[in-house]
Amino acid sequence: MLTVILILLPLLLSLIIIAIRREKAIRQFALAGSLIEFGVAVAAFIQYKTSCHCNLLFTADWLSTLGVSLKFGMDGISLLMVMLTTFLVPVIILASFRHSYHRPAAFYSLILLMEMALTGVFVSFDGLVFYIFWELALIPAYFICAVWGGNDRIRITFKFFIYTFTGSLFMLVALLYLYFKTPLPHSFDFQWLYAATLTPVEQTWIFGAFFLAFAIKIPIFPLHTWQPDTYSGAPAAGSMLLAGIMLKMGIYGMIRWMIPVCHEAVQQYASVAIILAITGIVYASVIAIRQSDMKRLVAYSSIAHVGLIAAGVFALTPNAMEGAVIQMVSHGINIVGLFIVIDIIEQRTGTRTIGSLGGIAVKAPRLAIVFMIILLGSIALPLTNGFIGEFLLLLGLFEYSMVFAAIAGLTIIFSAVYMLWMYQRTMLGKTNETTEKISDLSWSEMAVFVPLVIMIIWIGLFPGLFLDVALPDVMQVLNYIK
Amino acid sequence: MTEIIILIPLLPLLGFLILGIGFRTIPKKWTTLIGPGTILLSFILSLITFINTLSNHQIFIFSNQHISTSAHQHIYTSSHYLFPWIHIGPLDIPFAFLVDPLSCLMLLIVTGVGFIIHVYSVGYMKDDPGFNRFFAYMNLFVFSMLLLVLGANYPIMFIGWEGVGLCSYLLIGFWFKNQEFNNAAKKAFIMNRIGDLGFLLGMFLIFTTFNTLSFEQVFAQAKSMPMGDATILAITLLLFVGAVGKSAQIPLYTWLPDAMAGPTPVSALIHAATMVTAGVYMIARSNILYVLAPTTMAVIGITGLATALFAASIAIFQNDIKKILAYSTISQLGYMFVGLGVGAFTGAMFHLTTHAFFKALLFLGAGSVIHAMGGEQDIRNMGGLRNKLPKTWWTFLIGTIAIAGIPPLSGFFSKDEILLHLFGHSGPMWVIAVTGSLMTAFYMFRLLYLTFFRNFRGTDEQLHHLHESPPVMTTPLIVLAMLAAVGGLLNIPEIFGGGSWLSDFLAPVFADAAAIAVPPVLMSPATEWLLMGMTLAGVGVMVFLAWNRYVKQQPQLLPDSARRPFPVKLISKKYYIDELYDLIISKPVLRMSRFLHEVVELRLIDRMVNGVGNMVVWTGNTVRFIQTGNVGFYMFIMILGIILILFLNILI
Amino acid sequence: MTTIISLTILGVLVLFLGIMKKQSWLLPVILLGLVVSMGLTIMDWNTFKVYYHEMIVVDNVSVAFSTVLIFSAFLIFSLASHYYRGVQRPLDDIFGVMIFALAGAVMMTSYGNLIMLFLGIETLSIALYVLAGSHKEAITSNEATLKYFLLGSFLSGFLLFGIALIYGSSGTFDLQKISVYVSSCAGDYPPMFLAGLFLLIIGLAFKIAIVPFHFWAPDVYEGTPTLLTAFMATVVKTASIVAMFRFFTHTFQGIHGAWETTIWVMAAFTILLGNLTGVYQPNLKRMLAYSSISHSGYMLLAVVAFSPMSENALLLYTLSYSIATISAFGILILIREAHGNDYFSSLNGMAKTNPLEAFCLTVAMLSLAGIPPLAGFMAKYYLFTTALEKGLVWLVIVAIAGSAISVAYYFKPIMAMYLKESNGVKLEVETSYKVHLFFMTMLIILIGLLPFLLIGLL
Amino acid sequence: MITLTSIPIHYYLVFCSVLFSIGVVGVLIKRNALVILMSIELMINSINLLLAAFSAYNNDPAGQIFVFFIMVVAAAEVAIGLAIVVLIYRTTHSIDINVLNKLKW
Repeated sequence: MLTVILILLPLLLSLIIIAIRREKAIRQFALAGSLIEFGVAVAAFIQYKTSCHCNLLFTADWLSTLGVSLKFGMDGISLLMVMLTTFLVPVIILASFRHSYHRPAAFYSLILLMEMALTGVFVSFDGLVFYIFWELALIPAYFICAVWGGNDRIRITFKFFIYTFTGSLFMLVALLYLYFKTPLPHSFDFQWLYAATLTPVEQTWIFGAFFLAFAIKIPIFPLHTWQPDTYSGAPAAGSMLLAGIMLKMGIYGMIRWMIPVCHEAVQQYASVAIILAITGIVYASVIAIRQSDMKRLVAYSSIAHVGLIAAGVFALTPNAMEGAVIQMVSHGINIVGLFIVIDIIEQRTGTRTIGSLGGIAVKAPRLAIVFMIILLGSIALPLTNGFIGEFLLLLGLFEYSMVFAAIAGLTIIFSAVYMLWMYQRTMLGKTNETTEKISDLSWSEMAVFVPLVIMIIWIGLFPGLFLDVALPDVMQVLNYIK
Repeated sequence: MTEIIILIPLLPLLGFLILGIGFRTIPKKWTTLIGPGTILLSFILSLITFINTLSNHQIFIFSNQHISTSAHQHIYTSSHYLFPWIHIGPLDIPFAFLVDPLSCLMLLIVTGVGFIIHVYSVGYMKDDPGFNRFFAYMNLFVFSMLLLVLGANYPIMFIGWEGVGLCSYLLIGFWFKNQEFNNAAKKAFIMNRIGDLGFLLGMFLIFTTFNTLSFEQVFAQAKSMPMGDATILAITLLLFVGAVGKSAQIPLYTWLPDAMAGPTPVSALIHAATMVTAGVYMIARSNILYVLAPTTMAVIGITGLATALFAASIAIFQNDIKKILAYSTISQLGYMFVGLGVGAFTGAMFHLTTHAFFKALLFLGAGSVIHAMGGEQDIRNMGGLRNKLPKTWWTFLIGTIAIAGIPPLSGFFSKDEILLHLFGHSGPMWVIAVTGSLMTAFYMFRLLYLTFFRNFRGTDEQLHHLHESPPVMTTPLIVLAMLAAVGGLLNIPEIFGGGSWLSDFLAPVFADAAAIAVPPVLMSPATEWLLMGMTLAGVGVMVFLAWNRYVKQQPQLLPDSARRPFPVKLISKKYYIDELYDLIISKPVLRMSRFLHEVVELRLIDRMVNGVGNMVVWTGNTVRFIQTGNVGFYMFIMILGIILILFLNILI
Repeated sequence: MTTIISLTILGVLVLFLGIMKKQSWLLPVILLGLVVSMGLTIMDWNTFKVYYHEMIVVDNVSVAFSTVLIFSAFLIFSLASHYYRGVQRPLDDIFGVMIFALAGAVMMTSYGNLIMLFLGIETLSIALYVLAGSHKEAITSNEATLKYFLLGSFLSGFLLFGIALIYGSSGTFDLQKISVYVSSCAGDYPPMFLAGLFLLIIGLAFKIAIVPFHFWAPDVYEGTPTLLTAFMATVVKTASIVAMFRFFTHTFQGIHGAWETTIWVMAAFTILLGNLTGVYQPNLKRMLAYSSISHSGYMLLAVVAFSPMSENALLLYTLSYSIATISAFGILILIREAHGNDYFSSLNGMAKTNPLEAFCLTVAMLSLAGIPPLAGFMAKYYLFTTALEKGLVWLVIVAIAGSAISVAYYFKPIMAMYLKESNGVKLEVETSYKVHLFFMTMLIILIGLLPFLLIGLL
Repeated sequence: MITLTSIPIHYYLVFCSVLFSIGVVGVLIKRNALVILMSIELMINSINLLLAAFSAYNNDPAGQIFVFFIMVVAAAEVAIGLAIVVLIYRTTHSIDINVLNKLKW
């Protein structure tokens, strides 16, 4: 039942919130609501048992004639994703308080609607329901970015929408095709989909379609060109939702079914996918070095980071897969943190052009410290969350191929190069007229960062909790490979 | 015992947390207490650990003549398991500490020298607005270094490994308003990261080979591997890349001179005594692996030798007091690697120890000079400080003698041990090494003479300002000077009638390696004496030459812009290596970045993506003109359609 | 049969009301009448009946689609009071003709004999010729009716010729008997019969607006008074596709292979052309016209797939398509009224001035684009499933490519409404109209969430 | 006695097809709305004839009955058609079908 509450609660909240008029009340309501949602997720976490594969299962008939049922549940991977989602949404909402968006009711309502769709994606145990939530998430994302976005937002978000929508249509075709290959009676239930019998050729095609859909979402080189524009054009909350949670849908999808369903094709084409992902790592890292817009730099860094995750997924080793799962969580936390920092800087100085900033650390040491910690997380310093993920990913990739791991490992160097460059140019040095008046973090802003920082260090120091939760299910997925 | 071990790194961490969180509110007085205080406590606990190990060690020595049997390992090695860190099936990385003679030695150096430098810093950083921040970073550094030293497996060592890199970054860029310093900090971090990637890959290869990352298990399994195994070769080479980055060896050394941008205590602690020696420690720790890979050993030896000579040659023509010391550090690290390369693990560790003493001393002395000179670092503007800064002068002299390798101070013994091993290994290499050590003597005495002899060459203002440093700074100097003087006693070789205490102490750590490796060439005492004598004579000549050139005659000090003969210019410009790296790495990467972004990204990929969209729009725009609005045309097309359908379906 | 009779009576009643000059009674009576006739239709559910020597066959398919037709008409008539607000001239003729057209449409869903099919089509068409030109003063309306009439009567000539040829070879107009004839041919059909078959298909394809017989649609849609365009785009299309489907179900199951390829190609071209051409349209009405062409293509998928499932798929599809289209036309009426044109720029900033209307149009567009979880997605999804079950992978891929393209134009009004600066014009909408729009929007969402209420029906 | 059926059915078929085609061609090449209307009538009448012939050959009255239906419908259609032509003439003062092409693209 908890899973259903997890889906319905944000929906309900988003509907109620439209009726509220006062901006302050809207914010408080949204925050309180999302915190309750997080509470529910925590309750689910507590109830969760790793040994059992029937966690929090909820089943109801929906389109029984079409083999579609409302089947919700959680395994370790989805549990972590739900935790991530419900954890980040309050943070994002809180971080949005500093802005006074026009039409706040619609804004917060859309965020909650998106939370519902994202949660839905992660808890669906039925292929078609998964797809529906997958697409549903796109609509609020589009509107958040398009309505509250920056310059040139119409063109950018439209491209984003068309690109990702087209990608997911590929998934729909593959899904439908797959449906008819499931054992009788046909069903979209994951277990049935896993059991579908496919010829090698069919596997290849379905793999291709899934890969396209997921790769666009993630995004993997060379399907990434919507991403930097979208991240930099979107409002802060939009970038956070997209980069923090939404792109995880792609990786989650890969783990959740692309691998079990077309395991032979996955094995066959894994090296191709890894090469693409790794190319993306190097490519995006190199590009990031010269970006002058902070958000755009982070956007490219994100391409590199998720490229590593994708490469890890295709390495098909337990270590890499565990790394991918934990890195999804870490990346979500880190990039949201980075975007909040950038947002604060942009709001206070009116710019996020690296060249015109500098010396912020003099005026805002707390901001500088927080920024540094998040940055360390994202460049994978040991004892931060990023390290656990990257260590496992690279180790797993190494088990697959030493050369790939060595090239992918360049991210360790590159991320230091561009991140420190950004830090140096914005936070360090002397102040100038843009940054002279910048004020330090207020306590309420600290409240946004404290949970993020705690998570960065917690995962870095005690990843066991998260790793153990996901492990049985990761092994389950990998069992299909053998 | 475990509690004590845990407390050793935990105390500095605690210090860091307190100072880090309250960096704006905690008064300086408290900081003075917390910063060095936690390190002192750690040092005391380290001493206890050391004594404990030592007593176990005695049992070990008495109870066992055959040091290669592993049955007694538990006596001198104690593992301390804290909590599981990463555990996925076979991949089990606990947070665990390993205490054995090697880590004991390092513990003492890190906490001991660390404490002394902390005390010194109280005076040195007294007026700095970032006082609390400084001590927070320093404590964090000690914490990281202790993790590095104590880690019972490679990943924990790696935590410390990267942690010290971070602290180095933070401390080099401590005065972050200066972008030059920040650049230096960034450079240090990135170069370290290049090495770290090697370390990381080495770890991965260890894991895929041995299925474990814990030192004990890896080494236990490695023992049975064949000599010259290719995997081991790869592992050791990769780990060595890490060491090269951290210990500033060719080709990744250029960050260390730049790192002198940090406050002088930082240079002393991080960039001389502890962090940069981490590479040496790591290789010594993995000795068994290295012994099995003779090729790597050769590579290490050659790299070390090249670095030693190369850096020493650069140091001769430098004029910045700290830069000279920095190149000297690189050069001395080179010697340590030479030692490792020829299997003189104890020698390397011995030199590491003595180097920690005298180089920390030299840096702190330099700091004292800089302090007195009001921030001036160019030795061309110094001179005659002997009388103004007597304590500094005396301690600096001791340091210089120690590093130059003049008996009976510590440097002589440690360097000599390495040189002897080297001679046993290869004559020509010995000659090169000795050449380097002669250069060392020359540039160190040049530094000494220029700084403390003849007349003061600085401004009048500086002259008025000159004063001896407060006791809080000079006391550490004196303590270190004493250590530098007597440090050699740790491992007096037999021909001097010494007991080679350090060798014995460390012997269990290197026991397995010693069992496998080619036994060292036994030299007659006569040869040893001869070699020593030759070296010493050379050093003496160098000291005299420097005296002749910089004290006896009026020293000719050319400004940077002066014209010089090409070889001199080449060396004084540090062989243009920075420029070369800039040319072959930084610039191409930046150009590549621009190319990828502007050409590949925007013109190629994005244009292709947009092209698909534009194609659709274009097609739509073209196709819609079929809709002419003309009924006759519509009819015509429909008839065509009908005919086509009928034709295709019925007639064919 | 009761449906046709009741609708005819209703039409006559409307004309009488006109004679009695009770203009204000018209709409209430019509709406009530439609409800009654819908009720009568539904009462025939699960009672298989034939009338007049199988001229009319009332089975569940006909009942279901008749209900869809009447329901669509009901929704359209609900928009009428606003649309004809302030019009002085009597409206009984227009409404009456519309109802007769509806009767013709119902006939097309329940014919058992080609004569009835012809009569249904002609009843519908002749009524529509009148309706298309009902805005006599507007030159665009004149042009629309001329084009529609010329092309329509021209193509019905072919339809007739087809019927004649079928009659010539099989000797009967009765669907059942033709079916017997088909099976007696055992796969070897005389060319005359095949020619007749294809001419019949072409005649119907014209009504549905399938490439290459779609040319009339954009022009006529644009010129016809908006309310009646909605009628054309929904009722006429539904009736015609059902007629085609019925024709195939009852008669030509045996010769599936003979026409499959042709329709396959036509469907593919319709989807692609409709969507591609839609991309560049500057105004909403014409865009909807092209959208309706592309939807014809999707509906044709059900015919190509031709399985027991496709009836259900078609039902869901026509219903969701009709509601979304009528909803969009409902907004279109408002926009044309306020701005005098329907360029996308007229929609600018509507989200601020008229949030509810903007929301309704958005939902309609998203549903038409087939974005979950709205009705349009469910319908498309079901349709694709049906097609895939038959192994029509490539056609489905074409259809999905079309969907991707269609987003490009369905998002134009959305972008205009939400992202562009307002032009300051606020649409004046009475509450009842708003309620009606909202009702349709809710229906779209509800069908999306509860499609299982519909898909098991047939 | 020469009955309807004494002429082979092919003759009717070919004749009607030709007639139909003449109608189609007339529709295609003429621009005058009235002439087009007449051409369409020609098409329909050819079909009527064909139906009548088939009816006779099949001995089935349905065909001939259908002819009556068609005639009624055609009459209605022509009535509407003429009205439309009048309407067009009123606005454009022409009955050329290609004059009206405001709606396009």
